[in-house]
Amino acid sequence: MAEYQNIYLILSAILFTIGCGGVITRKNAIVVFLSIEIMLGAVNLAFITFSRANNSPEGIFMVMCIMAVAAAEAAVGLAIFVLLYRQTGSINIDKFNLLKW
Amino acid sequence: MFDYVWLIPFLPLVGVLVNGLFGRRIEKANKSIIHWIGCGSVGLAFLVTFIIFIQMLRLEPDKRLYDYTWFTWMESGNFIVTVGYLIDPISMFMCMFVTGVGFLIHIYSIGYMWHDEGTYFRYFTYLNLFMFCMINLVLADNFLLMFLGWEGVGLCSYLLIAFWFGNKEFAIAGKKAFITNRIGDFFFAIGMLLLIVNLGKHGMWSIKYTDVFAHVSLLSPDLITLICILFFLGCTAKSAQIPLYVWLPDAMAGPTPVSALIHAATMVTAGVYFVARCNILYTMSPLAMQAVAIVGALTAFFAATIALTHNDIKKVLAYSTVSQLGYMFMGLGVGAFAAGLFHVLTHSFFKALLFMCAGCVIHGMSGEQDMRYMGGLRKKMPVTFYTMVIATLALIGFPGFSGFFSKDEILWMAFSSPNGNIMLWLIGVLTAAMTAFYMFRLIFMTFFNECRASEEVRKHIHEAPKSMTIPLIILAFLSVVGGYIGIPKALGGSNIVEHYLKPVIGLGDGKLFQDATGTAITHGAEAAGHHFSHMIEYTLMAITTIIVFAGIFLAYTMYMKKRTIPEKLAEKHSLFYRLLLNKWYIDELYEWNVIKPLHTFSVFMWKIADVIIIDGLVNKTAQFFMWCGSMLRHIQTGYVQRYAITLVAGTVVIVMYYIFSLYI
Amino acid sequence: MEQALILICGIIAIATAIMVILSRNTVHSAMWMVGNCFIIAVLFLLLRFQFIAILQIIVYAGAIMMFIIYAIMMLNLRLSDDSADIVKNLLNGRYLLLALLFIGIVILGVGFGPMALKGTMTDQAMIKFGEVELLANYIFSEGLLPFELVSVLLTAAIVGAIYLAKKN
Amino acid sequence: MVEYLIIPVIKLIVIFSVFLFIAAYTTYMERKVLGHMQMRYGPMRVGFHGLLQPIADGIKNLFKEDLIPENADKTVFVLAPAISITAAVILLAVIPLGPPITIFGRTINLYIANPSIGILFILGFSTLGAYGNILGGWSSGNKYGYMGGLRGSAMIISYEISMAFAVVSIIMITGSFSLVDMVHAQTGLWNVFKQPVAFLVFLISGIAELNRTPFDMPEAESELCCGYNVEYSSMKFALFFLAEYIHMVVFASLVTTLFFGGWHGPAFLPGVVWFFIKVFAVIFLCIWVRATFPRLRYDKVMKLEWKFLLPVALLNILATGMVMAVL
Repeated sequence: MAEYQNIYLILSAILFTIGCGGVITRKNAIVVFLSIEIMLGAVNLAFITFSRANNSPEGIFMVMCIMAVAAAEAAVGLAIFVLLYRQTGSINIDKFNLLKW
Repeated sequence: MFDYVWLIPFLPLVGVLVNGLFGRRIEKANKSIIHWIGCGSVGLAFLVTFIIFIQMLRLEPDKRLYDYTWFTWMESGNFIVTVGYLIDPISMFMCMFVTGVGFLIHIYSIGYMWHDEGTYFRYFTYLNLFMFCMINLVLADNFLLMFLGWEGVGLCSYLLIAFWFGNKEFAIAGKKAFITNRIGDFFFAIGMLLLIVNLGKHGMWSIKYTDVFAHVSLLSPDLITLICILFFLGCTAKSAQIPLYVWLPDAMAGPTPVSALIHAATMVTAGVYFVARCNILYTMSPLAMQAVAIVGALTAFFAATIALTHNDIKKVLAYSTVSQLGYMFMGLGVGAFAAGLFHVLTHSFFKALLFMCAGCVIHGMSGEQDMRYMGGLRKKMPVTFYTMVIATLALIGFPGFSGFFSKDEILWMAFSSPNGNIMLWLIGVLTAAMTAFYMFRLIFMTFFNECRASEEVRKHIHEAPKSMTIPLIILAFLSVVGGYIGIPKALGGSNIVEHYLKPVIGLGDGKLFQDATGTAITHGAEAAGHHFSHMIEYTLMAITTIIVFAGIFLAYTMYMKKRTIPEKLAEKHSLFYRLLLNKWYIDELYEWNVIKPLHTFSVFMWKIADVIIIDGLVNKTAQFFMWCGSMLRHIQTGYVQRYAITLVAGTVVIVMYYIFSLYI
Repeated sequence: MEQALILICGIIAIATAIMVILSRNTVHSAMWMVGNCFIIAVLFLLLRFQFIAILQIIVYAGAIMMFIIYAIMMLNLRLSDDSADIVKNLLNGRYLLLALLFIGIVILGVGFGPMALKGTMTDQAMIKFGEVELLANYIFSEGLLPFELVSVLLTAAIVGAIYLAKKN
Repeated sequence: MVEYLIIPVIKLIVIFSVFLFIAAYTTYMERKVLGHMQMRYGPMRVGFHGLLQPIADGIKNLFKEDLIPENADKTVFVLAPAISITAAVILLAVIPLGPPITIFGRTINLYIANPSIGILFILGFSTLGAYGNILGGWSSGNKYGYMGGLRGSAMIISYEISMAFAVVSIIMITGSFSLVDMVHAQTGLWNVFKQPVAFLVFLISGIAELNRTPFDMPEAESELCCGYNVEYSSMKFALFFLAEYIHMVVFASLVTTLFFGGWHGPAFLPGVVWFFIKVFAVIFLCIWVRATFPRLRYDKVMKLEWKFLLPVALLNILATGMVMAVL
């Protein structure tokens, strides 16, 4: 298993970067959210790979926690999006700048 | 053996907690539970004290010392302060009458405060808190715990004087008492710190009495004098001596039982107690002893003169208290520690009684305190009248009453001890004469002749309720009998008090504290008998008695026979009269010399130093950062993705750093 | 064989991920994302973690993505606001630079960095771990506190979501 | 090679065709049973008592014109039925049909796979069927379809929870996620007697998952004129239809496996036969329910789940745990 770990890790890095790019460039809040999910998936992949390569169970446990966090994030995040949409009629994140100076 | 001694302070504390935390509800439910808790806790404390006292008396005189450590209070390196209680003759002596008289006054308060709606629990909480602090002060086995009690009683004094804080004058009186006490406490704290530091230099990191007194020879005589003087300055505030006595007469603003408890019987004797407790320190410093004696004598005389002209019944008693405290300090100053403490005891009985009687009178007169509007109360308030006469006789030192023995002892010591001299005695005797005069003036104006009160007040005059009169009778009994434990040798007595206190007083035989090896002065009580014969003592006693009688007679003529004399005298010597009536203008003196400059200085500090310099500095700093913020806020664009980019860039930098540190 | 599988899956994963951020239609994005989740699950399977793989499908594909599609439909979103210049934005110089830097760094760190940590378990035990029993033992012994905390987090999230979505 | 490739492929083909056949004939069975329950005959014309009706329907659908609405999102529109049928068929992989049998000296297990996470596999993929509904409804660009998709997905997400919780109590008393282990664990006493509450919860939420009558929110002919598949025709419609019935058969198998002891039964019949008898009994139950109950109002459906089934399932887990701790 250890011989493939670098493929997994590099794949994880690439996926993470793609997710990152999505977060940075897309204006649609839901796509940004999806990009974050891609990043989380990449992180999960890295964790699992490390767990396998190092023969230690912490990575798996971490992945479970991340999934729980992702679920919580989805619930709250989507509620917020729905609310924002009701308020502004759009989910373009550049329009949510009430907290700027 | 005395391991349950912690109960004594603890019981009033329980009272404080229960009444203080739940009092409002309890009072709504059932008012009498409040005083059952309040009085019960103190009564139990008295009971415990009594048991310990009896147990201690059954020990050999040179074994009557027990130091009980409850728990460690604070620890800083080698310096450890414990909460511990010291049982020895002097602390038990004080504790006995503190709890005893305190208990009686608690009971008396039930009747006096019953009609106060909504503040009843507050009153008893404060009283119990006071008992807790006072017991701590008396029983503490180290300076710091004693100082806790010392500050605590100051606080309670403030709370109780300003008890009816709705009245602005009363609130001001409370503040005055508090601030004056603070000034004294400041000196006291400095003295204590000096003591700690200088003992610490010699590796003695303890401020327990036993340790301090055993190692007092490590300190240089000058330092001891300085510490003693500083301590004494603290005592002048607490025990109302010149120059810090000014708060005590104003303290009469509080409820009368408070005046009785705090400002006559217990708290004000704290200074006397402390000087007596530190007698080993004081005997090593003749200069400090001189100072104590002179200040005490001056205060005694000075306060008595003011009392001559005052018309407020409580003020008169207040000045009388100041005067009697002066006596005590005079006794201590000449080395008669036992006599001083003896006078504390007897004084606590009759002065508490006097105040309580005055309270009954005020109670009966519907709050009237001016003696000019009283008179003829003898028939209407018989119990009050008789007990008050007994107390007065005790106070002026009428032969056979308690005050006679204690006062006489002090006067004799002032004359005969090596530290005393004829001048001190003379002042004492003059004061005694004045005491007799103004006390009988009070009696005559209050109880004799026709009633000068208004019609409405006159109708309501009545004897006080049982809960008030019973303590009066008990105290009256004690005022008479209390003196017989200290009959001097010259009159065929054995002076039990002196024997009892001997193990802890001074450098005589059988002392409980390790003595200093230093060259202390000879103890007054020991030396007295050697130099003078009983003949002189009898003579002096006779002179005192005669002068006291003269004082009574003068009062009788002026206020019973020819009641026009006082007015004529006042007119004739109007300057002198006004001087006395205005308390020698001492308050005004302080006002002009201390308060005004201080106030001006404060205003200067406020307007210039604080507002312009310090505030200006702070505001300019704030403005600078506001300017920085207004520059930096442009970073806050409101675009989430800008923030995300920054975050990613930061992460890249950090990860880069670690990667390169991995390879390089 | 296995390497080929991994590579194929990896390429599909990357492709689906790119499609997620390139799609102009939000629903298409979400569907690509579902595909991505499946591929990640397959990768987990290739790593012999059955349980995590099915968890990935249940949680991501079954729950989270369902939520998201549901939300998209409720808001009736079709084309994104920025659909015209997605590619232009993505190919913006600074983003590309950042992305390249990122990948480079990770490859540097991962590809040649030493594997410092070594767990105590054998390969066989780890395969077992990919199933359920050992993992359950781990969760309910050493991982109990974080596990319970996660449950608290989820409860809080549900309450928060309900409160937010409630119409006043 | 034989072990790892040929036998699985044969099993795959056999099981797939058997279930497809059963699903097709379930439609016939439904029509017949409903008909008789409503005092009529049902299909009678094609073949003996209409036995060839499903085949005729299939042929008809195959030759109908394939309509794609102009408003539709075409990719998704085509994809949706595929998703639906895939999610349904994939579930067949883990259902154990009977005890191992011996053919030509080889022991053959009557299932395609027995992963250690079998029940989770079913729970996970059965939800995916909802994608078909929701995407199909949305992509057709029709408001009824849209409404049906939304309602259906919300309901399926909700009932998934209580269904999972009902399964959790079975997992607790079995101590395994594997369906085969679950069947083995019921050798003595069926789970339906050990876990009656879980059975009821599972049954109710399962029927809801199937979008069958008391809960047929996404279709609701009278309200939404067939809901999510209103714009579908010909083979795409047939795929949806088929997926639904495969789901139903799988659900029946699942109920059999989890609660009715799988292939266990008196020895005079082979295990596979027992299994299918039970499956048809459960299917009959579903049809019976459809014939009996009217459709619930949408908010009542949700109320039933969140305020009744979910708490009951949770309490059941609690009670199971307590009993297990005591025993």
